[in-house]
Order: sequence, then structure tokens, then C-alpha cells
Amino acid sequence: MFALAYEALDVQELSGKLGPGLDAGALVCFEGRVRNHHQGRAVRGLDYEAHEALALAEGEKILIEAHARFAVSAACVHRLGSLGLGEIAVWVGAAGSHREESFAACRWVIDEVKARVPIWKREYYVDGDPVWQHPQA
Amino acid sequence: MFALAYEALDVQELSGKLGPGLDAGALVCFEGRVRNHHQGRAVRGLDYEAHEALALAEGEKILIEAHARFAVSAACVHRLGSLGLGEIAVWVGAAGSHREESFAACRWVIDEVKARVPIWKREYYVDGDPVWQHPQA
Amino acid sequence: MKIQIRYFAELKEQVGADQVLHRCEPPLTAAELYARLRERHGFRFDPATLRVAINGAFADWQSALSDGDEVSFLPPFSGG
Amino acid sequence: MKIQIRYFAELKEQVGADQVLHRCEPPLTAAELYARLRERHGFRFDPATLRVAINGAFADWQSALSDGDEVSFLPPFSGG
Repeated sequence: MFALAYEALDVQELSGKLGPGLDAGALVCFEGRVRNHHQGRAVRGLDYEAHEALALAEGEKILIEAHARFAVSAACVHRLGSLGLGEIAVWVGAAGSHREESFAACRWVIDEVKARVPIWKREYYVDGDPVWQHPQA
Repeated sequence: MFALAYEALDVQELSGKLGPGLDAGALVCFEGRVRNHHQGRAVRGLDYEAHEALALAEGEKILIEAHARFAVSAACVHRLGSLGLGEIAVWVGAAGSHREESFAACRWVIDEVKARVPIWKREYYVDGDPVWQHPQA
Repeated sequence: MKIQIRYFAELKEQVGADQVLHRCEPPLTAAELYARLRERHGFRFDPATLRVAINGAFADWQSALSDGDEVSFLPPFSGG
Repeated sequence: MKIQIRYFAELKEQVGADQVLHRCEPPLTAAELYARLRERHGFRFDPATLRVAINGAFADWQSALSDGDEVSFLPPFSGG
């Protein structure tokens, strides 16, 4: 399940939806949170926007690939809209039989989501104008 | 914070206690759960016991080492007593600035806890007598 | 033909709109369309750093556009 | 001297007690004590696969025991 959310994420609920079955011995979760600093600048919040249809399709594709590669159930939700400091921007969960594949899958999913899903972040600073982030440009 | 618990773990509460600060961009959590199978046998539950004083001291030592190695805040709670299928046996959380060190620290802590903390598991099977697990013996 | 262009993030901010209807004559590839718009707006992004989507799916820059297509120019992603 | 011995997991199950007060004469190392108990109870664990703790801290097998010590024999761990 890949989803985009305009409201704060309920991690407990997400974890429950992932529903690790009784054959799943290892659940690994990642939470990306809004930090108060980036490249030496004091951050006070940020906006996320997405090409929603494409983001949902590509996100789902990543999770299907994760299942095929690592034999885990994986889920991911990404926030859109305005986020304050400390809020969860993205959550990934991966449940598998053993910790090896659950760690590998969780890490792989967040890396792929960052690389492949059309979502953009605009940072707001304590001083100065907000800046859209386009790291590889 | 390393703790031993005789009651079901409240992951949300644990995550909150870890209290990733506003400079922490990445929280990685691991949950080890009671599986319904082990080495081909159908498992119906298990007991954990510990040398409690030594387990607490060694667990705390691991978390201090994790902080020094990875510059993360890390926490771990291990259940003791009787656990049913699907229950969380151990929880590890690691909060750092970036995902690289948070993943590495979380993985390192669970590996060290398994290797160094005097806790033992007794498996109960659908068929046959329970067996204390002593994997390296 | 009419092409619906969608802009995101910095491109959207620079153009001042997230959707623009563009009239043009075929044949035209996505790459040619971006080159034309880049010249007009002074976009800083080299097409090698952008992705293009046509009708909601990632597409090749050399794809020929058809009347009614929706073309999205996707600057480097920064989710997560 | 009196040594308080603590057993865990399979060792506890085999001995049928988690604590046993053991009387013995010094000098005696932890390794010698385990060898003696292993012979008596038929423990399957080679000492190379066990850890020993004295008074609540991991200790060396060659540590000399003193009157009143608490000695824990720790079979291979299986937490997590």
C-alpha cells in the first residue's frame, strides 16, 4: 500500500494496516521527520507537492518490486502539504520472516521512493525566502 | 534507555520516549515478533528469561556504544515472561540526523543485543515438548 | 494541436501557473517542446536532469506528442 | 567457602533449581567449579560456549572464587 496523505500520519494505525502476519518475525519501520536544519540553514517548516497520479503509480510499483526482491510486505505513506518541525514526512514499514530482509527492504524502499517518486519539497527558513529543493539539478 | 518488560510493549509510547529531537530527521525502529514457525516446527508461543541485572547493564552498555559509534539516540526494550504469537518480543529505536546512521545503528543494536545480552528463549510447539534455545551451543 | 502542460515545484513557481494550454503544430517531440519553453521562460534545468510524463506515465523525451496530450515536466525529485 | 550458583534456561531445567548453595574449598576457579558441576549433572555445554558471571558482572573463567561469591553460568543467549 502506497499512499499520499494531507493529514498527520498515525504510525500505530499504519503499522497495524501493514498487518504483519503470524509468520512475520521482523518489522522494520522508517520515519523521515522534518528537521530544523538543512545544509547549515535553520529550517522552520516545509511544503511537499506531488504529481499525485504518477506518484501513486510509481510508489505502488516500488512496493511490488520490494515484495518480489525481499519477500516482505511493505507499505509507504508520504505527506503532502505544509509540515511543521518534527512532523513525519514519510513512513515506510517492511515486515518479513527475519530481520535481514526486513532491514534491507525498508532501506531499499525509502531510497527508491526518494529517487523515483515525483514529490518535491520546498523549505521555509528562519531567514530568507523559501526554496524548492532539486538536489540533482 | 534499555529496559526489560513483563507486559506487552506500547510501541507508540516507546517511540515517544525516545523523543527524537527537532534535529533528528530519521527514526528507524525494529520490532521482533513471535513467529508461528521456527526451523520447520509449528510454534505456539514462548517464554523469555534473563539474568536481569546483567542484561540491564549490558543492554545499557550497547546503547552507549551505539551513541558513540553512530551519533544517534537509541533505545531498546525486551520482553520477559510468556508471549503469544504475534507479540512484540523486542523493540529497538534509533533516531539520528540522517537515514544512513539511523538504519546502521538500529541494525547494530539488535545484532549486539542478540549476541551480548543474557536472555534466553524457550519455544513451545504445537507438537512435542518445549525447548530452550541455545543456538551457538 | 493543443497540449496541456503541467509544471511542478520550481518550474511552476517560475511560470506562475501549474497548468498551461499550449497550441503548436505537429510533429513535435517532448524534447522539442521543452527546448521551446525553456528558451521562453529561461528554465535552468538541463533536460538530462528532468523527467517527462505524458498522460500520467513516465515517457521518453523523443516521444511524439499528439493533440490533447497532457505533458508534465518533472524537475529533480526531493521527496522523503 | 560458600558459593551461590545461579543457573539459567536449559541448565536451570536440568538441575531443577535456579539457585544452589555450593560448599567447597579454595583455591577454586570458575572453570574448575563448572567442570565439577558438569561432571555431576552431565551438562552438554562445553565451557567455550558458555559465559560466566561473578557477582553480576561478566567474568573470566580463570577468576579465583571467594567466599560468598555469586556465580552465574550463562548458556548461549537466544534473546531477540
